[in-house]
Amino acid sequence: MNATTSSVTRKAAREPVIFEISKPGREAPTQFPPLARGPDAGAPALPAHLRRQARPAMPSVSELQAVRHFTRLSQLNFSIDTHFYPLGSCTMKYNPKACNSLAMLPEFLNRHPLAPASASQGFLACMFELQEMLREITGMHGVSLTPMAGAQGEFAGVAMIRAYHRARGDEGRNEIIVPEAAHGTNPATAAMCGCVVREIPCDSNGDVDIEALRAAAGPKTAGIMLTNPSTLGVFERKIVTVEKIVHAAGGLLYYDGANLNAILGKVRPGDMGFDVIHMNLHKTFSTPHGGGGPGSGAVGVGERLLPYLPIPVVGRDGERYRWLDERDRPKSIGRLSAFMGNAGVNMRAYIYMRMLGRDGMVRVAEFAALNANYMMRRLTAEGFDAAYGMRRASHEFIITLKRQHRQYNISAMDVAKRLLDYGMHAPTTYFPLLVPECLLIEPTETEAKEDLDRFCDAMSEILREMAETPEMVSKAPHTMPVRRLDDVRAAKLLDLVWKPAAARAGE
Amino acid sequence: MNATTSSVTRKAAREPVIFEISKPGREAPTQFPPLARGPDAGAPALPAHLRRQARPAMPSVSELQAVRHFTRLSQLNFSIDTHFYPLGSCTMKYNPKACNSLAMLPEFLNRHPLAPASASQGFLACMFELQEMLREITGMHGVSLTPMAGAQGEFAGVAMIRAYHRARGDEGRNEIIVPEAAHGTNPATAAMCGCVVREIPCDSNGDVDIEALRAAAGPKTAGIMLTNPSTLGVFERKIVTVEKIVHAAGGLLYYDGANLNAILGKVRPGDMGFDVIHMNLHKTFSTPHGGGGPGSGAVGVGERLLPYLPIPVVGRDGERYRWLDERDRPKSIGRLSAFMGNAGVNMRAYIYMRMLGRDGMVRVAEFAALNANYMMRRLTAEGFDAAYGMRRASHEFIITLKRQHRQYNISAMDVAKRLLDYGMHAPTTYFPLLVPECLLIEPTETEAKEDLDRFCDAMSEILREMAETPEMVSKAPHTMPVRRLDDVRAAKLLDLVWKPAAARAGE
Amino acid sequence: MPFIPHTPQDIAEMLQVIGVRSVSELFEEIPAELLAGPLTGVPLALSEIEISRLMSDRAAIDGRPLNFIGGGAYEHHIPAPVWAIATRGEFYSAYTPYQAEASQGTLQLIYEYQSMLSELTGMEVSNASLYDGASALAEACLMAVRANRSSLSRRILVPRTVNPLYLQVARSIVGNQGVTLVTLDYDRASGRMLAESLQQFTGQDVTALVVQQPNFFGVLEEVDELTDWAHANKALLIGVVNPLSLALLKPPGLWGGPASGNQGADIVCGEGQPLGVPLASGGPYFGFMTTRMQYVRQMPGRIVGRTLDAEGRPGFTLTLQAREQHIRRGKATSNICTNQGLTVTAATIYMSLMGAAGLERVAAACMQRSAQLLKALTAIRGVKTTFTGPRFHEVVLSLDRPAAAVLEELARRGILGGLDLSQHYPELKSALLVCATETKNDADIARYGQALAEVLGAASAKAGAA
Amino acid sequence: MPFIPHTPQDIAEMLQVIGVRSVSELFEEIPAELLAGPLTGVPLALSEIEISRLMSDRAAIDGRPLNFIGGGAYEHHIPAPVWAIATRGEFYSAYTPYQAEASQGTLQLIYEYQSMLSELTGMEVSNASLYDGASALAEACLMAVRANRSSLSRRILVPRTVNPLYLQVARSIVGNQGVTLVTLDYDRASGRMLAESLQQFTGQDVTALVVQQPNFFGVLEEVDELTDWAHANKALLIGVVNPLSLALLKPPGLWGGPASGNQGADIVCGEGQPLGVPLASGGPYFGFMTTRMQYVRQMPGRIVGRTLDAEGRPGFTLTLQAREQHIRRGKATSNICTNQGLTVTAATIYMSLMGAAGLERVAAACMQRSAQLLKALTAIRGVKTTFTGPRFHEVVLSLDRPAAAVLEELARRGILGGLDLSQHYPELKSALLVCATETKNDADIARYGQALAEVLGAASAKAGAA
Ligand SMILES: Cc1ncc(COP(=O)(O)O)c(C=O)c1O
Ligand SMILES: Cc1ncc(COP(=O)(O)O)c(C=O)c1O
Repeated sequence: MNATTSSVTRKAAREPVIFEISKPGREAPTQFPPLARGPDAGAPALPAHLRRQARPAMPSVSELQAVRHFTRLSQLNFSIDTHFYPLGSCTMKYNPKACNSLAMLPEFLNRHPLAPASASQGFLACMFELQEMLREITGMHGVSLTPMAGAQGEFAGVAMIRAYHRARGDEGRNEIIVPEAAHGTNPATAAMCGCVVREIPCDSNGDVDIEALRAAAGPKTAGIMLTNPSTLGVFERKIVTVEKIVHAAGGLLYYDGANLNAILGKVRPGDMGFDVIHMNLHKTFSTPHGGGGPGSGAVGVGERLLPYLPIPVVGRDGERYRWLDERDRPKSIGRLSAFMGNAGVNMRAYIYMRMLGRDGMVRVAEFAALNANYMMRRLTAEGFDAAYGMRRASHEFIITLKRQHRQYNISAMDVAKRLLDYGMHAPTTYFPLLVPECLLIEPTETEAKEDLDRFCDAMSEILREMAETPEMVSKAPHTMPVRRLDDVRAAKLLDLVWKPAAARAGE
Repeated sequence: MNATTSSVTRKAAREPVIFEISKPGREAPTQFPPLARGPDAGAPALPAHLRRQARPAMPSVSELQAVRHFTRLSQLNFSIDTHFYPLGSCTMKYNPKACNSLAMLPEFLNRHPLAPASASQGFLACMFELQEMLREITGMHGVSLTPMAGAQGEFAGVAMIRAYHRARGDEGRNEIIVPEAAHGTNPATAAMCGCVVREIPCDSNGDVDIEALRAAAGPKTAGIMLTNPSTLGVFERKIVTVEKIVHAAGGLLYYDGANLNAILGKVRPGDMGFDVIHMNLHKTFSTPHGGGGPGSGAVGVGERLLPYLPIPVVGRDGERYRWLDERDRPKSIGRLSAFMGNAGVNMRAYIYMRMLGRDGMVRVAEFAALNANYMMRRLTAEGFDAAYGMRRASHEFIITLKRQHRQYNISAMDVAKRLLDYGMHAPTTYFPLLVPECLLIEPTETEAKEDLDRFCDAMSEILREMAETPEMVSKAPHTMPVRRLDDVRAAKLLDLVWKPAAARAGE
Repeated sequence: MPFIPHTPQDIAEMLQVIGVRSVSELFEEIPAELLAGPLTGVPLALSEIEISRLMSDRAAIDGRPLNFIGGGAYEHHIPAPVWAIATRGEFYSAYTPYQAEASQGTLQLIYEYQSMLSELTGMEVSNASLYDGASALAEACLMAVRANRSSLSRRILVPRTVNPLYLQVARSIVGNQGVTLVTLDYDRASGRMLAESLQQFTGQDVTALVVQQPNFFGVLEEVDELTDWAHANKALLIGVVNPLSLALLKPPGLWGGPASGNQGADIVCGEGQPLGVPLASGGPYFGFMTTRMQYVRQMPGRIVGRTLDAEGRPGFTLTLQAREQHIRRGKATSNICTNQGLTVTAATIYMSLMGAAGLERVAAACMQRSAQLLKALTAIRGVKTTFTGPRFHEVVLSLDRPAAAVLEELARRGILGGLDLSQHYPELKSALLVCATETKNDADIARYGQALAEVLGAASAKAGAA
Repeated sequence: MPFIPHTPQDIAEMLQVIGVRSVSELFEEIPAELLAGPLTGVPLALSEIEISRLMSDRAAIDGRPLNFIGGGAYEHHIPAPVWAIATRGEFYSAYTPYQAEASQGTLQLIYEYQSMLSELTGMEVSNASLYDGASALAEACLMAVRANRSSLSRRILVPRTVNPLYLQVARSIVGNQGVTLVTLDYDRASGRMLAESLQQFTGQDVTALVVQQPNFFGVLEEVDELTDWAHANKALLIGVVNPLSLALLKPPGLWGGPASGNQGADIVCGEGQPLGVPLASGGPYFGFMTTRMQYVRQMPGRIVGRTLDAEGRPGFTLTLQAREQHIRRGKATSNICTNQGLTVTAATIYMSLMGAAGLERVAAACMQRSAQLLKALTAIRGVKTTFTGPRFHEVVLSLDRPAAAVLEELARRGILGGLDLSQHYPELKSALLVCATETKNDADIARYGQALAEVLGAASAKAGAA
């Protein structure tokens, strides 16, 4: 393929911004509702000073143009349905199609959130059973499905911890202990709840530094936010000690459930002594990732926090289901969404869990662990350094490219980009922050051995490239719709909304 | 992009045959129905000599693997939803999404074809109204929706013509006159109906050669099969004369409706004197093309052929709809499908027609003609030769590359392949057969001027390439998932079903 | 304008390039006296919101009755991925893969389909689909006439146990070419075709014998004997099969007794609907056809082959096109052009998801459910099994009164109770063909049983009272 | 195994590579006493066929009532292409576009979304979404605290005409940071917020004033005056808007009287659901937020920017990430990470299909239908309009008896008749908030009218009889 062909191709492949396809007067009128005409039909006119004067410059395209544009855009994405996507901490596993099609049955799609319970028993039954299943797998006492993603679940959890201490008159507890490996949402959430974050280190084996914890825990401790297995990809072996220290100090234990996939049916956060957990249903229970969401951050609580659960939750009176709200739960931390959270996501999680069933749950953890440990071994055998190679991997593990970075000046980012050329999505890079040049690799249980092998082979090939053709790695990707993008420019010359070329020129 | 990268890319892009992903013991058990166990549950055992002994070597893949495989395969296709697709004679226009989603409402999807009419009034109402609308737009007296594609509609038409003559005791009429430009299905159909094909030429203006027609018409003439506008992309101006000659000779006129898009609401085949027409609902009324089908070849007939319509058709008794079958229509040529044809295709056509409405019909013809004539003018201005440039184009037109072929040794096939590199599907090539090195170009009414212009620009660029970088054209395509495929090898070394590599080696 | 992207300015510019003042000038070659008036018989346009409402209302009229009809179209569970993927624009809105390099998705899929169908039927090659099972049988008959060079009679034997609608369709289609379909009667006790009715043709010029397995009554034919008879009489054997049943039943490629070396059927065809295609009022389904390599050039329909590209990499393309109408015209193997690509796409995804194990489970579950239904219904007074032959997943029941009225009563209760066989077999006066697939559960079967008992009981009671 | 592709041989090979004998060894670091027993509270696995049946049955229980409830979630027609495309695997099963080069589809789409939302609201920049309208308001309040450097009070004024559920959510969220939300009463006659209740704060330190347009009663606020008041008092103006209404209503970017130069709102947020997202029991919807460029670094949530690649071609990437939790951790503008990407995808397709003209038509049709409904219902004895202010597409009606019982009666007739306002506004004892969107036709409205007349008449009759 020579230069002429590739310029032609590129032009053919590039999808214009929709405003560039747009032309005034073009429309998709089949989508317009009929409008009554005649003297009687109209609504009263809007007062002039409240009316819009100029039409907004929205796209004007035909239905085919819209369909073609967005279909073509979709093809520019990597996704589970098209690529292996071992993005650590994100549990990118197969999203069963049935979860979507059944959650989209017309009756469910058209149910108004404020429809009376009497007209909603089918829906409420699903939600009630979902609450019960989540209670069981977490070993908690109560569950609310209201939080709309992990971070909002965290917010609910920390808000409940604060409410608990306040209710006991223990107003001074405003510190949240967070291990330094924690996900960014943990400290951000603590701050959003008005707490002070106390970071503590991990020891060289990836466990919490118990001495540091002891030093941090005290009368100001509201609680600790812990991910277990931690974001280092290992199970916190000292969890019993941690639990004792924090509870003894009067704090509560918060479980960040992003990693629940690793322990489903194996060990329950409630049994480990946690007081509250949020789950990422969009991860563990495989609802759509949707290019960034939606999620569902259902929370489960132990007995102490039960009164504070965010509302609404679904209750059962005999054979009937109904919403429990502020009237039933006066101590609740309140509402977090206008209605009841991402109900459609919860529906998908419900369907998924019913298809997995009791035995399927534990298989999730087992095969997630099998895949992760297998890849960790294969990659170390290929010459990579596992950050915690002496440990069992949980459902994910960390490779550090510190050595390669020193030797070849190739960064984790370079390797991530080069993997794209091999037809695989990159693992999470540069998280957790404390491991230099790291790749956090989470294959999930739904990937076949052949795909894991293909990834390991690609990594091994890239290692060879680092020595032999380093530009191939440092300038990757070479085969995506665009070459490496200039993030610095993006942040400096902010271009956040489309403007016609003319307007741009004039800027 | 250098060699290493492109070998990597190619490997990443190639999608293995599903049997290569398959592994014994792998399955998607969520899709398996529950099976009763226990003494009572089983069906009586099958007699041993009627049982299968060895499991068929079907794929064994996980649900994710199947989803990923077929999703990736789909991305290798050009389609209306992704590309301009001016495939002449095929009317590749936008297939509205609503047609699909409404035809797939659960009640319609689950309706058994043999359900009694009393449980099918909703469905039958749609089919009855569809028959009525088709009657109206064709100017015919009756319509049957049973034929499953254009070619089967043709079969129905010729079979009715034969039945008509036979019923009149006119047994000797077994010749079907077909202009040489006709689509291959026309002579093939005539043969399938046991008729003899009499080909007649067209004159240099693309009209039927009237003298040749006069010579051919006679006491053996069963009828003539005509496409109007013809496959030459022009309206048969002498249609009134043709009609007179054929009818005077005792033959009937068959209208191949593949080109109905060109005349919708402008002129009706019934008004032109045709006795029978098949429509390609999958073309004119935009049901899915589906990678080769399904179609629907509904037939309409004038008064003379009414008794012979293929069954079943939908009738109305007062407020109730019911099937009319052999009991109501003893002279019918009979059934052509087990049930009532491609009902789901007919549903989509019905929905489409209702969304177009009365005024939308004629707009289809008008804008299809506008687009075709515009492109014809633009391409001739760019230096191409229109085969019938002195005529108005209908909804399609022909470019002949005879001159370029002589000058640069570049064939119509080469140009077709090169267009793919420009991100556009090729027009129909080498049809009609009588125009050398031809491209039959049908833009359809749903494409925007910008897309027509982009096509014309690409053609003009390719013309430049023929002179400057001829290999770019003769060796095209360069940017598809595969380079030009060896059709000769395909036909010689037949490889029609997958065999494991070992078995292949042993062959 | 619905689905038309032209702005007034576009139109003006385009007219100018063409050199006309108005769009209607483009139609000036149509004789003026032929120009049509407004299409008053077509209603005014509906918006999507209006047509959506209309179609939902129509759908609601038909509702979702509990279905026990089979008879050539079977209600099976269709995995959610099947149509989610088949309706992707790239499959749904592409056409016949004439430009191979831009159609590798469809072409590879068809190659995989051909491989699966060949494997399932035990034959060497498959085409890319025909319209439906009935027309596939007609094409198989015509193909047999071409393939069986030793036969001049154009006479094909068709047992009455073949789907009677298929027989009707085959007649409509092959009759025009002077092919005769001779029907053979069946055994009233077993429900199998009558071996004796075949004997009269022994030694005669017969072009082909058609055998349907399982037959229209759901009964299994003695396919080995029949195949051997055909071959002994230089007739081709055309097998009509339910592809799903082949997960459990002997593949036609192995029909024929071991003594004669399991020669197998010569042409196999049938209805592909059970493989992931919804009932949908009878279509689109797809007809399939497989055969021996030696007859591949006589086979109608498209065929995909694997080949190499200019760089020696494998790829897929339409092949053996010289059999087809667009090349061979009047001498083509068939007039078929557009086929059933989309339903083939669905079937290929379905078979991939199910695999051999899944197909086996579905087939077995169907047999179980039908057996369960049979048990439940024959427990009712006045309901008996009609035939003694071994069954797959359909059963003929004899009632103590005409089936039609019973079915109407059941329909009023939201149950489609089966097919009244008397329309096709006058000798089976009160016979009902019923089917329960894997989609039916215990409650469904109990519901049917109860309803039938009520209907028959009520009628009996009435009769008693009268 | 459901969704797990491992064969026994795979497992054996993998265990060997790892160097363990069984999968359970991989969990040996978990203290033995913590290991869980079987999850008896989770039912056994269902196959897809079983869960499909279960869900259809559940859906059938709820049915499809005729809905006239609005109150923050609106039933609109959703064009068929919207979800057909949004559920394509490449959108549905991708995650946050961290690897920009492999996520250009999602990234460009978000850039287009940001452009459309900015345009619709008349603001300069938009983020990529927040969870929902209510939480977006909470985030807007927190953002206002950060953005309004001149205010130290952390005091935000919120009229009672703001959606009361939004107010509850905002309280739950902002309370922990010591932000106070002060409510302001409304005018009982017009249904607008009471200008006087604002006067007491004139000259005081107010961080922001929230204005919802149209307000929860469907009434239009005097946004210009309110905006000018806020700016005159150094408060930021947070506009909460229904994005669909902006096809007809003055964009918040232009709020404020001409005298003060149409300064416009400072932060605009709201619920994106009306733009192509189904009701679906309340979610997933999406919250949107737009603001002035000067505040972009205070905005929560992701933002996509256009930039160039290594060859100088345009491309898209996440930008200004230094505001976000994964970089800034405890100092981030918000803790939000996963947002509502898929519903934003749907909304972007919806807006593209509708264009300005289509959105205008939908908005106008909603106004017409609501006016028609109002007319039909107020023709019934005992039904009156409550407020005099100009309306968009919701209306408050006063009944002559408590709304709750009337609604239950209507529900029994398959009609969801509106929202009982007394739960949020005790002073509005028998008030009903009703909404008719473009999805309602003449027959629907007549049906509601008839049912309400019956219900009220029957009750009156009963009362009369008693
Ligand atoms: C460890 C961890 N905690 C919390 C979160 C936050 O969850 P969400 O993105 O759903 O808000 C994530 C995921 O992004 C995570 O990986
Ligand atoms: C002119 C013409 N006639 C007939 C046909 C046959 O229609 P079908 O492919 O639906 O059988 C076609 C299309 O392929 C055609 O273009």
